[in-house]
Amino acid sequence: MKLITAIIKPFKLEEVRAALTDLGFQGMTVTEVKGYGRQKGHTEIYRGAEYAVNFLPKIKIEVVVSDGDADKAADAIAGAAKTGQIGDGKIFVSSIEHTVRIRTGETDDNAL
Amino acid sequence: MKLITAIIKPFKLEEVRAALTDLGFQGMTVTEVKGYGRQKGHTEIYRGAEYAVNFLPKIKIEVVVSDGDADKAADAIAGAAKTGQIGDGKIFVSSIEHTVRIRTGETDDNAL
Amino acid sequence: MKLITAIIKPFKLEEVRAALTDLGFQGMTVTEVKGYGRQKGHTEIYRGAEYAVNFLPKIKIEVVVSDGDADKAADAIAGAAKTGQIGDGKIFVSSIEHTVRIRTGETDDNAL
Amino acid sequence: MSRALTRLGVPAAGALLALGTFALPAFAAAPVPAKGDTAFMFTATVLVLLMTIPGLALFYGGLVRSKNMLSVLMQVFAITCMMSIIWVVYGYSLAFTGGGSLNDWVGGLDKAFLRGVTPESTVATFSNGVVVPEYLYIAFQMTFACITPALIVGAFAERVKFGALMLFVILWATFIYFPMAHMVWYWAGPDAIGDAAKKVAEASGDAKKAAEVALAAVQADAGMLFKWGALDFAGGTVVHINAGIAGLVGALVIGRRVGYRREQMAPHSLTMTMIGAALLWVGWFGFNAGSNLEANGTAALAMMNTFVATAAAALAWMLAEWLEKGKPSLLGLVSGAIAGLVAVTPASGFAGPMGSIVLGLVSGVICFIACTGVKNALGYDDSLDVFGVHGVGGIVGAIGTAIVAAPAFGGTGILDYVAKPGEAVAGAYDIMGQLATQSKAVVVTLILSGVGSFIIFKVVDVIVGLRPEEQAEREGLDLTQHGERAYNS
Amino acid sequence: MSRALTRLGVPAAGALLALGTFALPAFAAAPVPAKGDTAFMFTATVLVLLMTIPGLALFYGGLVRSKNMLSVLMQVFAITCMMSIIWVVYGYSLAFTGGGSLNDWVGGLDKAFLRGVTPESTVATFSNGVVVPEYLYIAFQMTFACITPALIVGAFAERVKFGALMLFVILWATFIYFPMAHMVWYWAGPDAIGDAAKKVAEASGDAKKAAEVALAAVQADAGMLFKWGALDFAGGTVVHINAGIAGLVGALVIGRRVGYRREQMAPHSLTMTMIGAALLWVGWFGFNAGSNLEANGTAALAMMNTFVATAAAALAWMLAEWLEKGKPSLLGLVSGAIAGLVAVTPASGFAGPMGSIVLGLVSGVICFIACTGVKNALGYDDSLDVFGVHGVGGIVGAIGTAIVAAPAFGGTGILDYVAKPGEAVAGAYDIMGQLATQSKAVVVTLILSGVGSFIIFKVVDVIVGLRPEEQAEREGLDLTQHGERAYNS
Amino acid sequence: MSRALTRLGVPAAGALLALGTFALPAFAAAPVPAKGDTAFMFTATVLVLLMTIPGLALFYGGLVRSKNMLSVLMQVFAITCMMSIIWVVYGYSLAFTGGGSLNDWVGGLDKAFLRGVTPESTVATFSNGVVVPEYLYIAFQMTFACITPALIVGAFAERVKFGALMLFVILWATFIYFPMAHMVWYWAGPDAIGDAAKKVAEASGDAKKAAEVALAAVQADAGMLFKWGALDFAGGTVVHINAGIAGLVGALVIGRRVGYRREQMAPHSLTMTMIGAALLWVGWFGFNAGSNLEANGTAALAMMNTFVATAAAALAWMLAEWLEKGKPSLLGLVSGAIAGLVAVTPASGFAGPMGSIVLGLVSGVICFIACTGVKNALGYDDSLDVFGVHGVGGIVGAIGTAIVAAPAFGGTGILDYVAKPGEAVAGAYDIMGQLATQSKAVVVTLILSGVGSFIIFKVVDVIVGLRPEEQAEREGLDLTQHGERAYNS
Ligand SMILES: Nc1ncnc2c1ncn2[C@@H]1O[C@H](COP(=O)(O)OP(=O)(O)O)[C@@H](O)[C@H]1O
Ligand SMILES: Nc1ncnc2c1ncn2[C@@H]1O[C@H](COP(=O)(O)OP(=O)(O)O)[C@@H](O)[C@H]1O
Ligand SMILES: Nc1ncnc2c1ncn2[C@@H]1O[C@H](COP(=O)(O)OP(=O)(O)O)[C@@H](O)[C@H]1O
Repeated sequence: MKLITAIIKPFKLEEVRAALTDLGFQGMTVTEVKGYGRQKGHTEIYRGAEYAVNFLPKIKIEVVVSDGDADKAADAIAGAAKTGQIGDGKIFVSSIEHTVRIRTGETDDNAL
Repeated sequence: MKLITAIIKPFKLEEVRAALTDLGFQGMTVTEVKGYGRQKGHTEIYRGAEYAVNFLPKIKIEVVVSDGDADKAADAIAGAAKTGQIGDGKIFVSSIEHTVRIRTGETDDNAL
Repeated sequence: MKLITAIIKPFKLEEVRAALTDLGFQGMTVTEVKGYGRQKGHTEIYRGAEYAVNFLPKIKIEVVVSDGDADKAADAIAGAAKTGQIGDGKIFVSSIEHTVRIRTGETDDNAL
Repeated sequence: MSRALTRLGVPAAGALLALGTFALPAFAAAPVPAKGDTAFMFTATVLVLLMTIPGLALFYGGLVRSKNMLSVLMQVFAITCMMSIIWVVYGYSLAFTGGGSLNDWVGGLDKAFLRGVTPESTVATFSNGVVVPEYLYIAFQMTFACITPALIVGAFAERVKFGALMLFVILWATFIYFPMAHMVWYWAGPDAIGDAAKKVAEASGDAKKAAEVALAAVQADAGMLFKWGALDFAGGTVVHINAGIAGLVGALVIGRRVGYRREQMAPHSLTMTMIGAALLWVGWFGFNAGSNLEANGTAALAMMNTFVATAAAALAWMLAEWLEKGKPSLLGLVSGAIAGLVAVTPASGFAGPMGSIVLGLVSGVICFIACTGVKNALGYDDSLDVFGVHGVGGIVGAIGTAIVAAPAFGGTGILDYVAKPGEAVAGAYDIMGQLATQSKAVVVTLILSGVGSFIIFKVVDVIVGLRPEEQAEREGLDLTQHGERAYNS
Repeated sequence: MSRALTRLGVPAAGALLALGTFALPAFAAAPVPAKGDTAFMFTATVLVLLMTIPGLALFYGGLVRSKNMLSVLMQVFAITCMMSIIWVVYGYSLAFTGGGSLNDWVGGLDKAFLRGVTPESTVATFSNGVVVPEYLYIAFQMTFACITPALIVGAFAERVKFGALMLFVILWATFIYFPMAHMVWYWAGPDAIGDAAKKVAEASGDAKKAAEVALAAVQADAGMLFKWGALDFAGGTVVHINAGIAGLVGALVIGRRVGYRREQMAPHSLTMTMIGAALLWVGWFGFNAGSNLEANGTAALAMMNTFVATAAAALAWMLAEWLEKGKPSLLGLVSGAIAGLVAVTPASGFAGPMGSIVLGLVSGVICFIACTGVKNALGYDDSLDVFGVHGVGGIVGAIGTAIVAAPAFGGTGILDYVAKPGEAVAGAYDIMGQLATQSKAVVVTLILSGVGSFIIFKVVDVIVGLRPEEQAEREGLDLTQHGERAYNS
Repeated sequence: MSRALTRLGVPAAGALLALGTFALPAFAAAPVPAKGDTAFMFTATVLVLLMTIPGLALFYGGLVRSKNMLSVLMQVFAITCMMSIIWVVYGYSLAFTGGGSLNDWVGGLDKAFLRGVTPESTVATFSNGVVVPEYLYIAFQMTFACITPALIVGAFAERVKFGALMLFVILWATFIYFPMAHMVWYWAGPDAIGDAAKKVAEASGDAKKAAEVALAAVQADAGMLFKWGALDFAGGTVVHINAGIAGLVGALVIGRRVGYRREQMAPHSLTMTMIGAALLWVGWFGFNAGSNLEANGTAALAMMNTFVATAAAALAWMLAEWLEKGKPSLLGLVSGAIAGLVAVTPASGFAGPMGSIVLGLVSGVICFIACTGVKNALGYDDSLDVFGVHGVGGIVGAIGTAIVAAPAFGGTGILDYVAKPGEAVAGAYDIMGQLATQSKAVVVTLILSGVGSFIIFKVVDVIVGLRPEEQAEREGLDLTQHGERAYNS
């Protein structure tokens, strides 16, 4: 199985979820993260104290899919998350060796 | 080494931690996440505006263990996190190639 | 490519970010997490109800680098995050098979 | 005999008016203020400020997304500051002095910069021979001038430029609010009328003729809606309908929020909204009872009405939602409370408690329908339901006042300051006539404020642009307009 | 000579009572209200509402987990709304009119729907010849009727169905609160007694006999606990012990929260709890000083006592915790403050400041023990320590009042309205006797409210079920009962 | 003729002083309090407590990082508790009784434990023949004693041990605050002066001589700064400059926060800061208008000034920031509001509204510069800008008062209680002289409080240590000092 990790802009979450669901991916896990990259942050000033805020709010989506579905899933995410503007984010694919569905004990592809 | 990533119901965290600690696993990292899966969300209504909330609060536990301990750890988590109800979550196992303990510089199994 | 995951003390984030940026790593993703390990927690008391708080606030940094840069990055993080006190955290290295930059569609090393 | 009081003054019954040419100053010299009244009006003034900051700011702020929290707090707070300066510079004078040939519509500049006001100056109340310190009256009315434009911002929250809003508020206050306040609230006061009426009673022959002319002049020295006999105890037209329609127009001119109905826009902190609603309720006692200007039984009645109408409306909205959506929500409950407060505002010194409960129940249900059904059907984006609550609730209250004020329905009726000069006695009450008058006042307010606000919004849009870039709106107004975030760790 | 005032009226000393058959109306016609008193009672009423919303709502809300925040806010807010409607419909009448043959226990329905009350109606205070507008008195007492049931909800927070709670509150108010208020607070007033006593003094022979009978009847026209001579300046029994025991019973009937003592149930926002505690303190001046009904030196004394007893109790709890647990906590400090406020409530107009400080210190330490040691030992789950603070603090205060009210300990003693008809003078004070009376009042309250509440909880449980499903409780009442979440982003 | 009132009393003009040896008690027996004044002072007292808790606590708390939130709330709340106990034990006596040979500097212990105070006791106001209940005056002044040390904690927030702070506050109150209050506010009162002056007027020959000596003695029975004729209507020197300089000294003695200028220390909740600022404004009406002690036109003037100066300063800071940093921020706006409140405090009863607006504008800009430019240039870590706002704003206000109080600039001037015995009439006003007096008062306050605070900080540091371990500071004071966290889920 493959773990697709995508860092996207927060307001794109709903579209990405819909795209994945449309393809039949029924599970995913989402984390609020902060990202640093080419997209530059901003400065905040609080009564004279200036803070450069380098990290921007992003959403991390993790979805584990069977090996064969990896490209399809990655493409769907890329398509839905793209605005063409800097800071759209990244997709990383890595391997998962073993999966368990806690409720039933099913494993691997059956557990997705 | 193996990274065991488990998505569980939030109120099961304490039991899972205890189960792992009992087996001698002394370290883990926990993240508040939101999950989407077979367990369905709910609808919230704010003055006439209805929102379907698809993501449910979950806890992600990450624990890196030596290769030999992976099954033991996964089983312990699965056992402690199970309620038998939909939405109990998943366990994913993947490989870690290298580990460092920042404080001492120890590496790999010694660093766990 | 390699994914370097580091769990560090929150107040070290800025130094770690600077260290990585100095080496030319232009992207990273940061998550607020809670850690359990050798560093012990504390007890909180609310009107007679005592709670042992086992998890401590930590920061998780994820940075994906090309294979050749992995050691350099890990060393930089380790150097910047070290206080020598218990609870400094861990660095885990794993493999990433594929990377996409959503904005441009560039892949792998070009996408970092 | 049921005590009665006209807030908007001279009963519609024209029979009470006579003709004459003698004019008295608006605030005739009068006995010294009672310390009890001074203490009371001090409290009332403080309470109305509390309604606005932090009350209204939190009520609204809790309902937006956290990225826009500060923008809302800042808009309300800055408007309060700006309006209070404008008020003492020329607003009070435009609202509460005679306006010469324009007197029907607006006052003059005699008291610009509070010229001539001293700690000894006093103003009339609604009882003969009772006055309060003018500084206190100015401060009390100032809080009304602060909260009214602040109410508007909820309608287009999360999508307006701060500078543009400030400019809008200055223009709106000058061209809409001060004139409206003058039209509804300016009059010569009970002693001026009483003195003139006394002269009529004492004179005979030609002197009587002259005295009658003088009395008529005194009575004519009032704003237009006041002269119509529109009842508005504490500001249903001037404050709520006025702000509600301005908000709706603003929401339409500015357009919907980016992502409206596609993205989640759930309130970021209903806790704050609840605090705000509670403080609005608490402070509204100052607003309504304070509008009596005197610490007496009518003030107590206004307090009682403000209490039970609010409670009834809150429960009505909650129950309507429970039936309709299956669950009673806190946001519904507190929205209902505000709807009730709005509706009872014009009626608070005229209704009896049972009439107020009915008014509350009705306004709770109608505003619920306006904010859920109607708004969704029409599809406009009044972010925080300024029109649905203040506009609609204000209209329900203004019309309903004609009914609940009727002595036949437990109300106090209206006062006649002429029949027994120097004393206010119950005047004749005509429900149908009053209904017509109230409706007319509502329509005038809707048109004046609606059209006026539209023009002002357009003007501001041309000059500085009302709306931020889409990208900035996405990022949130806190960062892009103010360079801050509401919450850090 | 130390000034004194009986809140619960006729001194226990029977010697002050004579016999007679002549009855006066409960609120005899009296001079017009002083504007200063009206202004004062207006402020006091507003303050007590502020105590409840947002005060109490936040104090409680901050202590629950965020998934139950709205449920608590909603319970407190909705109870406030519901009680105020019930109050004007029949509650005020049941509490504050004569009850005929049931007069010892409860009033009648003469003033249901506030029949006959007008802006001119007045009610007696505790001084001869001093009255306040009846609407204001009704509103002031209404706020007490609102907060008392709201206090109860803390005991079983996070695990009760909203509808069931509302039903409980209606029944509890009707069968427990209104009767208790009548028993403790209903009396004929100083002028009625003064007038009757004057007749006794002026008459002679048979006429004197008749006048004495009449005086006794006037004195007998009071609630049961009032007649016993129980001292309760602002509601220690009626409000705090009453709510405290009802809460404990509720917590026991409903059972412990899912996960109690196994899962973390730390307060989700002590910031909110602190705001709530501060507003409770601020508002409590209205509660205690306002209970004097008159803006005079005794009101000032009540304010002073409310200030220092609270401060002392807060410090006492903080220091006790510091010693016992090693750290002084904010939650301890503010819990102590509430304990002090509760304890000083019955004593606030009777004690001297030094007595109040002692009372505060004692209540702070005892409530600390009750909420930490005792509760843990017994293992019941009174979620927010309603019994530990309001029940226990109320008992400490009620008993302690007997001591600190004593002139010997710097208290004001009690008033005698008969000795010098038309004037209130210091009565004889018997500490041991008063201790017995106070204890009796406490026991009666505990039994009446304890048993009554138990029956009502059981009835409600049978009809609609008190507790939500375990799954719903886990998910949180906000979502499952109200379809909302307190915080979004 | 413009009405005038000296808060700090006897005009500097020595001509008004005569010589004599006859001394009257500080608070001469006087007519009974007006209920309106009692109601007013009750409200004012409640408002000042509201300023402190939750107002100041939230204003400060919102500005720290969330890990230190509770520590700030707790410091403010605990100081309030502790000061109120100390106040009744000996503080009030030290401040407001005659001090014998030390009378220039500090009072005595005659009223320790409030000995001799009863509900009937009264104190003088600033009008002849007008008194308020002494308990109320004590309570009102108590709130000032509570808030002043609480203001200080902002300067070294996030880095002080709780126990050390408490110890500091006890010492500081005793050796700095009570004496300062005595020096600035203690005097014999208008009736004492009026009576003595009347005797001078009535007597002749040798008797006149004696009477003049007596009058001089009465006038001499006052604190040192009062006798200089320093104007301070509501506490600019005693409260704000005093706390501001103490804070600065504390920030310097304790040193900068760990990570200062390297780590992010952004406010954790500007929402809380805004609530706090709003409550400070709302409550400040009690502070300033209440300092008039009487519900009259001057109180209304003080309210008006407090309103517009604040608004002007808020706008001034906002605009200055907008120009300088490119964006108007909420924190800037509310900081300006506080700066305006501070600056208008000494002037509030003397200035006219237009003078107050100017004072507000000036203080807004100067405090903006102090908090952003100057602080950054000097590099000290006054965490929440106690000196920049209260110290600097207080100085601007104190000096500015000399100008805006001048009748020539629309001010009320000062009162002369001697010219027309038994009545307060306008005294001669000398701007340059007053400027000198005000400056002298500022310098004395800065030196006394600066040096005194330094010594006390050092003493406390030696005894218990002011600062927690670096590790504990990093973890946050909430956990390490209080064993709690402000927010859980
Ligand atoms: N090497 C990396 N490792 C981990 N996360 C990265 C890396 N590079 C970028 N990211 C994540 O992707 C986000 C977007 O990257 P950025 O360089 O700003 O824009 P773009 O995706 O358009 O190139 C960053 O905010 C960060 O969260
Ligand atoms: N394919 C997946 N990839 C990543 N996370 C998943 C995936 N499927 C499920 N999850 C996570 O597991 C949680 C539980 O899954 P769900 O389908 O609701 O129930 P169950 O675990 O009982 O099958 C989800 O909320 C989500 O966080
Ligand atoms: N085996 C593990 N798997 C995942 N995270 C771990 C593991 N061990 C430690 N960690 C993370 O590293 C943090 C620091 O570990 P700890 O044992 O407290 O100190 P040290 O790093 O000094 O050995 C922990 O709080 C936890 O977040």
